Amino acid sequence: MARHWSLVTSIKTAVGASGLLNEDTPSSEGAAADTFPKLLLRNAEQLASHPAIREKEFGIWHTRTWSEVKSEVEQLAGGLLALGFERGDKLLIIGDNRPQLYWSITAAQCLGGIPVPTYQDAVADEIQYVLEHAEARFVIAEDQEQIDKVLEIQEHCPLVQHLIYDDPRGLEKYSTGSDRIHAFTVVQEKGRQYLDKHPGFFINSCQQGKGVDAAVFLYTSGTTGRPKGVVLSYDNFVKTARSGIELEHLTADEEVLAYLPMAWVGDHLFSYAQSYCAGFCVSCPESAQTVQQDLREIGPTYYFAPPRIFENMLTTVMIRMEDAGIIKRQMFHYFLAVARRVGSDILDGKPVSFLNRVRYWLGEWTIYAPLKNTLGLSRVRLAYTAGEAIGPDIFSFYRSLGINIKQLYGQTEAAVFVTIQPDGEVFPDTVGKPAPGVEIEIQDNGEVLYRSPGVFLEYYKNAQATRETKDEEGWVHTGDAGYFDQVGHLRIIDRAKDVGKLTNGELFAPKFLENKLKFFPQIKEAVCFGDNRSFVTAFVNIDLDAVGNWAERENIPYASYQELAGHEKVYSMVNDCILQVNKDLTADPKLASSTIHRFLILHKELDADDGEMTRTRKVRRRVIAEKYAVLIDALFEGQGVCHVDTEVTFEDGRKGVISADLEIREISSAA
Amino acid sequence: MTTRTTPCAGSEAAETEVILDLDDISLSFGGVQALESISFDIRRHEIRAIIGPNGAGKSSMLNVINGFYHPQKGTITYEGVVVKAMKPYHAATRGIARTFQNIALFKGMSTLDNIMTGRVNHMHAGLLAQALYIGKNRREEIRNREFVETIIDFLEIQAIRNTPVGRLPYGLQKRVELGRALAAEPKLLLLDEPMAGMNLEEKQDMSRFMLDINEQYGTTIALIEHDMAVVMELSSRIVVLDYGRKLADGKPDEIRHNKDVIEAYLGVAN
Amino acid sequence: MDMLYNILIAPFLEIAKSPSFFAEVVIGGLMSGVMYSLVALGFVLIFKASGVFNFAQGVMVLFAALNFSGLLDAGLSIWLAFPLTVLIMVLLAWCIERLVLSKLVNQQDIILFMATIGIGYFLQGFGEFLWTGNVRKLDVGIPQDAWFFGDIMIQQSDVFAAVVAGILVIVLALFFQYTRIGRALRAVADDHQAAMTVGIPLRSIWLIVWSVAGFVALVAGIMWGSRVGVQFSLSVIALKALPVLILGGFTSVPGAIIGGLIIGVGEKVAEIYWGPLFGGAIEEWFAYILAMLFLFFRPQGLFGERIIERV
Amino acid sequence: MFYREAGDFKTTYKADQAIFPIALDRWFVVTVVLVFLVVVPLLASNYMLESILTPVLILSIAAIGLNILTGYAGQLSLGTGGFMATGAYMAYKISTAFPGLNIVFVLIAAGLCAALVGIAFGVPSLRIKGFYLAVTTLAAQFFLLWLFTRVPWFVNNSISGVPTAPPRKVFGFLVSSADSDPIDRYLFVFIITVVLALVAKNLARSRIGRMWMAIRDMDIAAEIIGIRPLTSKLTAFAISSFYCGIAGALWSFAYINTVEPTAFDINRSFEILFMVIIGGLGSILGSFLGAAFIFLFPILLNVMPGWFGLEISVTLVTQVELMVFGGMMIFFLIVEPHGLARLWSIGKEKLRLWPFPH
Repeated sequence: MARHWSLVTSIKTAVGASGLLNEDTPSSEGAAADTFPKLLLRNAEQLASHPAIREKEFGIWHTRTWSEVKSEVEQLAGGLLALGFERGDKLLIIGDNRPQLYWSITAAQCLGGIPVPTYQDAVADEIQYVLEHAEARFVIAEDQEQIDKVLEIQEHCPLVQHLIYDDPRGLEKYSTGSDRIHAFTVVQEKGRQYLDKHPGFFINSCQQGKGVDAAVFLYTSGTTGRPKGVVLSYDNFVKTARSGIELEHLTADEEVLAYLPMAWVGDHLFSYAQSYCAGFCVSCPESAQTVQQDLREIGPTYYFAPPRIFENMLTTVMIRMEDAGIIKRQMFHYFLAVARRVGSDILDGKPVSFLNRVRYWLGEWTIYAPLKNTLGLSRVRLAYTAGEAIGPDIFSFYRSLGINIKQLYGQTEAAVFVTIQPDGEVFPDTVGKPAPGVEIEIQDNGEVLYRSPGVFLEYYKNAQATRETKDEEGWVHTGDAGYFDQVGHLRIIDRAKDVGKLTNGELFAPKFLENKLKFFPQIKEAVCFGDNRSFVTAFVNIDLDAVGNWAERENIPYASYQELAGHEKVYSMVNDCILQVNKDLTADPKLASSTIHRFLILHKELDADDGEMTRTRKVRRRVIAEKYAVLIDALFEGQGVCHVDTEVTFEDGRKGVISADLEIREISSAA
Repeated sequence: MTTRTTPCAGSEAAETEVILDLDDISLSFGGVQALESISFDIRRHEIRAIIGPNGAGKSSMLNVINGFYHPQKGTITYEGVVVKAMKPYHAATRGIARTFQNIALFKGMSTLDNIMTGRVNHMHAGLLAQALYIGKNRREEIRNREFVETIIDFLEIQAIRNTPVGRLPYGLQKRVELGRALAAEPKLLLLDEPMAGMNLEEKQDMSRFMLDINEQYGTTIALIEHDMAVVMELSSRIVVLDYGRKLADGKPDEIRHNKDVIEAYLGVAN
Repeated sequence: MDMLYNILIAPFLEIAKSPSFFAEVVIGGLMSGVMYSLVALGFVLIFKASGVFNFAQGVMVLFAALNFSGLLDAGLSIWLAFPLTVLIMVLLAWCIERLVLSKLVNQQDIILFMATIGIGYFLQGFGEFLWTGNVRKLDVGIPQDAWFFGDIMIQQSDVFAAVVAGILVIVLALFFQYTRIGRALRAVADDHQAAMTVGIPLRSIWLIVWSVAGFVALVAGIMWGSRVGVQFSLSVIALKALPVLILGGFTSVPGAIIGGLIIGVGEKVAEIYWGPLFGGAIEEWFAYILAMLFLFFRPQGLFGERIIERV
Repeated sequence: MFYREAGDFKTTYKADQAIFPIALDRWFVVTVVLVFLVVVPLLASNYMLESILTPVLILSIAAIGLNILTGYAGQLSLGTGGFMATGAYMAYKISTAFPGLNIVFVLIAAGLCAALVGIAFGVPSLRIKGFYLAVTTLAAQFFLLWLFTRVPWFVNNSISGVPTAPPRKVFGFLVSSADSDPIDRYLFVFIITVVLALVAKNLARSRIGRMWMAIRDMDIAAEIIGIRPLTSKLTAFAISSFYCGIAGALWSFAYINTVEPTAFDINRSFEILFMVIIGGLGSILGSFLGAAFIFLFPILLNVMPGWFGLEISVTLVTQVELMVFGGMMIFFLIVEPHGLARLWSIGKEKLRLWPFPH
């Protein structure tokens, strides 16, 4: 079928392009290109006119080829040298995905320095910690907003000597008459002059780098305590990138949209490392608000997104379809059902009856193709999702449309790949087989350990944490509990340290329960409690869009999130969801005893600004346990209603207190 | 907008040069006396606020400046030249642009077209070139499109580039209108209550835009605004009108403590 | 040079030569002026009350005349046919209000204007469909012979028409000025929404207005029909009503009458004296050129309100 | 449903500002033009070519002209017939005065004459607004008609007063007069229509187009941002009359082969106004849709009873035609004031958003 045919051709083209990949091609630099600076020189030579990076600005897409990128990086590196950048110096990078910031990463590496990308929505004191910890002397920031953050904490970071900004908007006054704040273009101009005086310096500076050198610091937004600086070498990223390219037959003609935070290991691998290795072009969206439009314009072939984005996309699709005309809606749901039945099988090349193939073909022409086209996913050949468990029906929805979405399990400490679902063996609730070159062991307490070329060097200036995570033979403790199922796929059930025991000794995996609850569109977030307790209870956060839309159609008036969350009908709706989860749990012997007995709906959304979640929306259990202790006890004592006052930070930083009386509901099949 | 030489705002000499001087202006509609012998000036690169209770004649004053109303008495000198009965489009070609109290956007066009219309006086392709859309006209359309895109980028309205303006929320329509006024590369920008009906966040954005316009492009701004906090913080000098007469004129803190002004606003404390 | 002489001086010489012929031409002009006024009156009524520029007024005249003469031919007496036709016109007004106007409440003027053109086409077809399109003589006992003052001949029917028109104008002027409905009509004309908010039943107001306009159209139809017979040319006079409104001003009833007379007389005089110079039949465009010139100097016409533009 | 826009990104302003930025639209238009250029002349019968397609194309030119004036510039005009008459008569005069002159130049010259007349009657639009303008354009309509019928100079003192259009060749193909081959005439008119439509589209999307639309939407604001009402309104009148002039000339030369005033009377003005309204104000496509709809509808009305086998007298047909015309007009103004073009663009928008409703 169509699926096989494209697979075959992609192998042929991959072989052609992979000439770039295998180490032993007699490339001009003699030894294989094992660092990004060397890869840059190779690409600038062998893919000179091939697009390397693209950005939408002023309404159209500006493309730069690999040779142009080389000259941009060269000038920037020269400029940094002129400002006194030495080998081993750290360069903090903060801002949205922009070509200038990706070039800063390479420029620092060309000079033997280490780039430190940071989250653009991090608040000032988070940046201050990273600046002090990494002892960075240079900072490249995107615009006035980021520069102001750094200036705000300037007196705490005496080490910072030079601040470079890209978008000049409102910054003229800052840089005139100050030798510490410079415009990107001015630095590049200095670079040109510097390199004229030192010809050949840039090329041999690039040559000096070796595979084992430290390539980048990535600060993990750890769920507990201060973020740790993961040091990753060139080998970590280049080898992992190349194994991913070979496994998935990526070519230089892939199209990738770089819209995830640059400080996140996923973006660093897919939008930077693999782009340098395979030579494909990375596109930066115009602004945060236009990502959806830009996704549709670019039509990426290689797409990566955390489950939350796939989830939001599905919810918006369903909500928008609710308002469609009856005929269109019925047609939509009919063909969706067809896809749900046979879509994944067709994608995996399994046998399907002729009648279903015709129906699916009809569906493809009328619903699936236009839907993928409107979402911008119609050219996607490979889509990864990772970071947390994805809802089974969300996962199968995309596969049934013919989008080759696959789960992978990875960590910053592993330069992403630990396990990947190979083509043809894709299941909704597993994370796949060990990636090429990765060995995996399961300890007796269920914790997963792995060893691979991608394993990080160390946690910067934190030898003790490094020893705890990585032992002498190179085995890394993931901190996640899981087991291999009969098909040889790894299944992650929870964080190792969160896996608790119920009083009756049974396993209690809170994350596993919470993910099952979150797969319902109405539930945005859930937190389960049961460690050394006799039964399980849960907090629930409703999804304002989905429930709000449902309330509108049921014409239930509500003025605020809090009022909607406390509504009687909403409680019974969540109750039905929990009933269904409990039904699935009883089916699996290992988890039968952790069915949920009591729950309450929180009066406010759990938010990263209140410290209740990490930047990538992972629940911070210890913080919640302390903050809502009153509520947790009320849940277990079975009080009818419980009053609570919680401190909240508003968008513009002001603090306030919200108080509410939350109803505690007993799960009963009759409700 | 890199295309324009941006005179640095700091130097004192440029500060004092007067761009517009209104001397003894009187305006009446039939019997109604809208303005009565008002004189004040606006210096280059300053943010000149015109405040006063409703019906004080603020909007009429703006309409006099941009030639929509012709005063019965008094002289207007713009950039050193005394201006006789100036037609509105003369004012536009000489670098005076304005926004309106209740938005005057072209409903039948998208955001981009509305702002491109502001470029009308900067495009000179002949009719034939436009008919065949070749050579001069194509180059000119692209050059001006690039300029307009810098404005769209400046006002952060990339996401609504192609939406018809009729469908935009109030705050965004105000921004598009400001974009259209900027497209004419004005020397003097008249803003008629740019922040009316805006929430706190939108007001912060609009003030940021106004400051950037004034600093980055050196555009002199004449501002009518009721929000005293904004006026006091942004403006270099303020003129206060009341019932068509000039009540006071000076720096923000002078005005803040001026007895007549307080009376006019809060009523006489007898 | 002699062209100028013929235009400016020659006519006055001829008038001096035969004043009675000139008087007769003037009176003839007045009579056709009355016709224009009656049609223009219908325009003003509807424009004053609903801001709609009713292009179908001319066709309504034809439609009313057709119905009336049709009923007469069907053997009904005048006293029965007249009220019946009035009823038909009220019914027509109700349909127009229900089917068209209520659906186009706050559309721009240009849309409403074009809707009336649509109504005009429809009525034309419908009228002929009901009573077949052939020309019909209309005789309602209006004396046809003429009086003679000295050697000036005046058609009695024209005088009768003038009298009827005068009565109509007075009645309508009083109606607008002093009655409660009249005041409501003027309010609606200013602003539909504002009137509605004050509680004026917009729909019924329009019903009344269109019915009265229908009645005026009937009267005009009878007058016009009895002179030249009921035929298609009646609806063309609607176009002539436009210049009348320009001169008289769109919103004043007296204006419509005086405007009508000026155009009527002006056309006839120009035709007689200047016609031959330009090859005759200048009657067709004279009214429009006159109105255009007038628009240059006084866009709001003789009696209309001054149009002030605010920013 | 058919649109596949993912991956179609623009790297130059030229591509972004193209008339049809979306690939599918480009292909659709190209195929339509090719079909009418090649397939239709081969397959269509002479009757279809001669008395349906050619007049519809000519009326589309006039409709585009009126659309420029009323749709884009917002100036109401009831004088389209008069301007077409100017084009027809001047074309006749020029072609008889300079027999050697190629027909294309005759058309352009006739168009320019009509443009001059248009400007003359456009001057009042500076002071007069809204539907008062109907009066000045009505003045133009009646005055011009009167002029051409009353002054024999325009018809070279021909006795009948209704001269026949002289035969003219283009690249050896006879394109005017009765005995010319319908296919050549159709192709000649088709090419002119396509060129003029392209020119109109270019004007509408460049500076002058934006000035027109600004004057239409809010003329006070337009004046204040520097648009001179004089130049924009008069150019609108000039170009609109240029189009009507060419349409009038083609009507006489390539369709009815005679130059007679009744072809350009007040009903013609109303007819073209209908086309623009029902077709869609401010849209070139709307002009084509309107022209086809208004021209074909009566023909359909006459033919349709035949299908159902019932014979209707001609007078009844005209009456029904009038009634249905008036009814359609009102229906469209209520349902979709922006006409067929808006229905077309809504349909297209729905297809682009398919399966989503918004």
